[in-house]
Amino acid sequence: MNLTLLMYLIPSLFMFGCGVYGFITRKNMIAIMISLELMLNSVDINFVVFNRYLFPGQLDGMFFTLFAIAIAAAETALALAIVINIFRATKNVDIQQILKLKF
Amino acid sequence: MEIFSNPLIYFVIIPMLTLLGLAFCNNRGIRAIRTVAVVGAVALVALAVYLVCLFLQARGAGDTSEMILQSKVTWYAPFNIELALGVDGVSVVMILLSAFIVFAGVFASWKMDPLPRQFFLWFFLLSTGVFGFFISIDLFTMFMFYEVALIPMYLLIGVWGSGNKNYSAMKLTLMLMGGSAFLMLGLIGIYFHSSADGNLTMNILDIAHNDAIPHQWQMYLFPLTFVGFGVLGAMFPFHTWSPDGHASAPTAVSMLHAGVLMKLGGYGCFRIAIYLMPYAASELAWIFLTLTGISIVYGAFSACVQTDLKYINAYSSVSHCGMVLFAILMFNTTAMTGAVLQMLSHGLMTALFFALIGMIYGRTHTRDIRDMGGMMHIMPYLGVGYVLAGLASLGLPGLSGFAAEMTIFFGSFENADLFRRVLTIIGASSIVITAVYILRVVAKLLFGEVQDEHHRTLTDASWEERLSTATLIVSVAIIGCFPNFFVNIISDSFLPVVNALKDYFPVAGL
Amino acid sequence: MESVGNIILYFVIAIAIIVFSVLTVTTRQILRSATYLLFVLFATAILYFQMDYQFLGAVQIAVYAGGIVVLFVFAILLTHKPGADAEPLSTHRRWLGLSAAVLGIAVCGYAVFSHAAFCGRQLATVADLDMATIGHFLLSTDKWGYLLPFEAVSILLLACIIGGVVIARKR
Amino acid sequence: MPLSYTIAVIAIPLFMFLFLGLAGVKMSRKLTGVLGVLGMAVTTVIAYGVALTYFFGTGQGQIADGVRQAVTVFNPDWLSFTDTLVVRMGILLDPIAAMMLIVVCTVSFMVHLYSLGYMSDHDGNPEEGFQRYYAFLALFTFSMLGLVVATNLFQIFVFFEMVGVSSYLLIGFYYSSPAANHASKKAFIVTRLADLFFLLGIMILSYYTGTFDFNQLVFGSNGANDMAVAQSAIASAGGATFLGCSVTAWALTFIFIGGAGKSAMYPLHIWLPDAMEGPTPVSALIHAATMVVAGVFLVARLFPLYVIEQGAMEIICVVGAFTAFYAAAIACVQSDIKRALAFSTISQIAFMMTSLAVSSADGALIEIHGGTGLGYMASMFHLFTHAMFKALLFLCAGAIIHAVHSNENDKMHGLHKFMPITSIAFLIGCLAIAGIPPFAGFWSKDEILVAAYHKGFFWGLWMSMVAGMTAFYMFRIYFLIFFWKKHEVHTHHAPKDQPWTMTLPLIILAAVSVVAGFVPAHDLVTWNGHHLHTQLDWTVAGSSVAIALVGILLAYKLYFKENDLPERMKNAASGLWTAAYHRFYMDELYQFITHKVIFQGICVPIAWFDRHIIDGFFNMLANATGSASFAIRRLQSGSVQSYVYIYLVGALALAAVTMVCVLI
Repeated sequence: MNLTLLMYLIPSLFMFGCGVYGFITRKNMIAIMISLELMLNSVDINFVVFNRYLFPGQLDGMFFTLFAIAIAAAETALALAIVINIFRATKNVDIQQILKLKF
Repeated sequence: MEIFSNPLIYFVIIPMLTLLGLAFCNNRGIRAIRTVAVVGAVALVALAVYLVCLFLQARGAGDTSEMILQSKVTWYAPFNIELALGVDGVSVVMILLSAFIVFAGVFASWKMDPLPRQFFLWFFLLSTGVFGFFISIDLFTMFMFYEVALIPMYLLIGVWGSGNKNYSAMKLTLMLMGGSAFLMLGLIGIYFHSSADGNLTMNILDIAHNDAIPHQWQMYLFPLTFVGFGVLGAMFPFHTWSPDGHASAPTAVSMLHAGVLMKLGGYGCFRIAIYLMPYAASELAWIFLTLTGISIVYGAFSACVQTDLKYINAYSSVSHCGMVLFAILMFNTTAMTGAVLQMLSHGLMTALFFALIGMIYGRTHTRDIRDMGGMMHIMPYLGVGYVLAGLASLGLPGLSGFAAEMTIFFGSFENADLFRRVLTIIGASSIVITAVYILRVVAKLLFGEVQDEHHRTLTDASWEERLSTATLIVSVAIIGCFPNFFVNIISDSFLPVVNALKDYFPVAGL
Repeated sequence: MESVGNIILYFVIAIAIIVFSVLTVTTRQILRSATYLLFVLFATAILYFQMDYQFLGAVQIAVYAGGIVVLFVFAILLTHKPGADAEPLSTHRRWLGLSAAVLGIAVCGYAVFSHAAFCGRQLATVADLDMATIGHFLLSTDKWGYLLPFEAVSILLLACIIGGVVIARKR
Repeated sequence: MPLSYTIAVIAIPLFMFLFLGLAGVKMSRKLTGVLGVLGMAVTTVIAYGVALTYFFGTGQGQIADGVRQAVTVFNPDWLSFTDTLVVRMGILLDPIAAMMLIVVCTVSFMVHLYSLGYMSDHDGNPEEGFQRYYAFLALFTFSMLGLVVATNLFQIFVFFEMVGVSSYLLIGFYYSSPAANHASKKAFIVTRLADLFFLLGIMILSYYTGTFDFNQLVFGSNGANDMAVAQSAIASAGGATFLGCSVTAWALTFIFIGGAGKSAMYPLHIWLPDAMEGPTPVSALIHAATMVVAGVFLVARLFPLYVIEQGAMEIICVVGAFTAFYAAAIACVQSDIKRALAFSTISQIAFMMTSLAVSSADGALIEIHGGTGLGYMASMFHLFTHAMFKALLFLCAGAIIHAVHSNENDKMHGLHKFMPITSIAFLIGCLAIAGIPPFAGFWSKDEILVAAYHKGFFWGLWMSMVAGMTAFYMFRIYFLIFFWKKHEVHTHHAPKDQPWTMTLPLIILAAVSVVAGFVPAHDLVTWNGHHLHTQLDWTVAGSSVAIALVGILLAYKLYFKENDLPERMKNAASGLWTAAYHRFYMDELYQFITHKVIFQGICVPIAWFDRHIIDGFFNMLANATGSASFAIRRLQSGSVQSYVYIYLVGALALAAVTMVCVLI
């Protein structure tokens, strides 16, 4: 039995599915962001896996993942700052109850 | 740059300098604002008069070129967009008209409140657009200036207006923008057919000389352009922005709008729609003649039952501007000359009307003629002005309306076909209806007993109001007494158009 | 032919990833959710190690597991009373999420399996990827050089720092 | 005096208008009045000089064989329609223009003078608006003079409008009064309607003949009306027809309608009685002597054309004859002195019109007819005499009204004792209009009747009957005002003869009315400038005098002393009397047409249509856009999760589609 490309894609696929499910179902903004992280992570895995298996001599996928992690970190930091700010203003992190900007 | 030696460009530069000057004023220094505005307006009048002299001199010296003072600067070479300048007799008198109305408008908004600086800023931006439109002969530049003239309207009405101003401003802007949309389609279409050999151009004269727009395309493009301009010219059934817009607009804006902006429509119809697409013009003239014929009578009848002074004048504008487009579609020099005279006349007298209405409204705070009466006792100067404006409107010889209308009717009657003649007779019948509604207003508003005792304490016109109205009255009288001076300037400008039409349309006497 | 240890390791990690992912999005206690996320991230790092990308794995642990999850925990503690449960999900929403997830897995899974030849590739051995190479690539402007994205990301990070300060600042 | 001085005749009133209009408010009222009168006096002197030079001077206006020619003094371009069709504003003198100069200036001067007294209260203080009044009078005088010296049809039209406006302003002089207000509006609009037809007529005529100019339409090379020229002008229409009639006939009929509006011919007469709301001197000037004869003047100007287009001429004849009778019938029952005089004016103008129309009987060219334009001469002569005696009558009426402060004759009665001068002047006027020799009216009216008998016995008889009615109603008025019963003094002022400014014009005009009949009109104002041989037709003259005397006697019987005969007659024919008193309900008919049909039936629906259908359509567009936006706004829920879901489903669907495509 060999560890083929396919075998790495499967966990990543499930991770992504879970991320989608979480993103759509959760009400808590932080939970939504956690789901987001899951999706990002699964994508990272795919990049790395494709890079490693299909183009072993090159490092594009790896660097892409590297940058993606950096950006994800930045984005999370900022998003959490916003969430905390919203919480400060509304004492609430439930995304369905923050309707001030609707319409 | 070479273009700065062309006096025409200063018609755009002066209002822009005025804008700049106003930018350095602030709202507490009303005196400075007034000074800047007056200096700008006076400079424009002086320049316009100088332009008339230049034109007469050029024509007197035997310069028979279609446009004088031509020069151009390329803006965007890939599409051949140029800042191309040039004027003929029609543009010259329109510029003169605009300058006088801007002048009168500045004095009519002397006590503008609130935000005088911003008001004059938009006011002069609008003037920039108007002058730019009249001096340019490039489709793109014209369209650009056209839009520059339209957009400030929204703010001027929306901020400084009265009554249901938000609705009116929105309606006016949307309807005129709708017209612009048609217009832009038309202009783009013209551009892409502007030349047979692929050297596409935006220059009106070149397009006209190339005469390359295929006939079946003309049939689409002509209605687009004509309706596009016709909306601004208050052509039935696209006139409904006019009553509401005028009713809500502040005095000077009504003046400028009815006095000049609506003329852009007529001017554009003639300069772009008919000149560039003579085939479609003569094929489709009957549709638009019918519409404008309806405009004339319909506007007049509608005016008969209105009770708001501004509505009456707005509908009367529909009638008079209908006459402009009507005459343009008659396709002969006489009628077209009449159309331009009518534009001049209507511009001045409607500006006068709106100025007077604004002044009366500023005192009585009502525009409903049922609430007023006997104003002649209380404010004789404004009363006399109103009567004069009314008489000009109903076509009293010696004032401008008469010469214009007569030229139109006689020109229209030159056409030998029954359809045009019947329309002419219908159009001519409007002189009676006009008399009815004008006299009705004069009788209700100025004569009779004073309706409201509070009105007895009101004052007559102040000096700047007198100056503003006197300018217009004198202009109206000058056109009325010496129409031939203007006819001589105007009439030659129509030869190219009439010649272009000659292949398709049997013109009597040619 | 892989070593058995490798294969066992793979299965453990794959199962861990799947199980903890599911737990992350299904648990009703938000702090637990963050913890499960941490496990998933660790597992992912191990995957990277397994593929000989040690640097990447290290970054994954340092930034993700070490940085982001800590941020999450802070945020959660700032906004939640400890031990408070989230409200139960509405059935409607759950079905919505489930359908999207299943649909996504189905479509992508089909895509993956339909390219079996492609996916049957085996791991090729490559030269060790040392730090010097990575550093060289990151700061080079040659082919395969990543200086521009590197700088772009650094500016982005700067912007994020400023943004974070501005947003979080008390007015 | 050189004929070019006519320019001064036109220019002085114009200057006076501008001067008094602009600077008048700054001056004292008295001063403006005096200046106005002085200006008019100078104008009158010059006008007399010019006219007399034209008629009797040598070398100017006459060519060798004694034909009076039309002299164009001055004719600059005013407005060019095309290269050939150019409107000019100029001065043309021919017999009728010269005569009209005299008429207009005389009456205008009298009225200017008279108004000094009339427009003041009993202490001689001028009333409010005095300056305005004199400015308007000057404007009117200018316009009327401009009209009579017009060199072309369009100039006449221009000044038609101008006199219309002057008339509007002067009728509405007391603008606070609703009645004056209404009357001025009515006068303007009715005449404007007629002017529309005039305009159409000019358009048609100028299109086919290619000119407005009288020199090319009617005047021959010898400068007098020439049938050959008229013939060629008509011929230039090339026989074009419309609805079976030649276009020139249409044009001339339309032009006549224009004239009929100004001259108050039935059915366009309705404005004139109402116009009596204006100050009485204004009525004397505008609505009796000058402006209202503009229509007659217009037809006389184009006389050769009308002679050729007999159809148009027949219409004039019928309209004129009917109006003469109709107005006379109404005048018999009016109780308001000025209205009665107004209807008398209508009737007399109709006489002039008819006279012009019968002038070319037999349907042939004018030379073929034995009379050779007798009617034309008679009409112009009557215009002249009528202007004098009707102005006199109106000014007398003004004096009476000024004295008793009422227009109704039941407030007057028995004034002979109080106002002897006025009474005698009025009597002279009545005798003149009734056609009793040797007063002015006899001579002119007699010639009209002769011309009518030439056309046919019926026409002669008809006009004779109207002449008899004229005598009756004028003396009815006279007796009712000055006799009937003793005057009851209501106010603390007993009525008396008015100050000299008012009395002097009465005396002058009365004197003129006595002698004007002896003016050798047949020598001066003939249609072709030649001397016209006329002699008194004793049968016609005798019978008309007899009829007039019968009318006077009847009036004497009925109205000299208070009795109940008029009342009984009124009751006997009450239906007829009421109808006549209400002017046969023409005003009500117009009221119905304008208010119910045009205003309620056209204007109001159009305004509604505009607001609700057209504007409604555009508002509907806007509202539809708005509603559509609101409807699709739900998609913009603001919920990130929904967006993600939709996005994901969309992306997956796209992916699925792509894959399916690849597989296929």
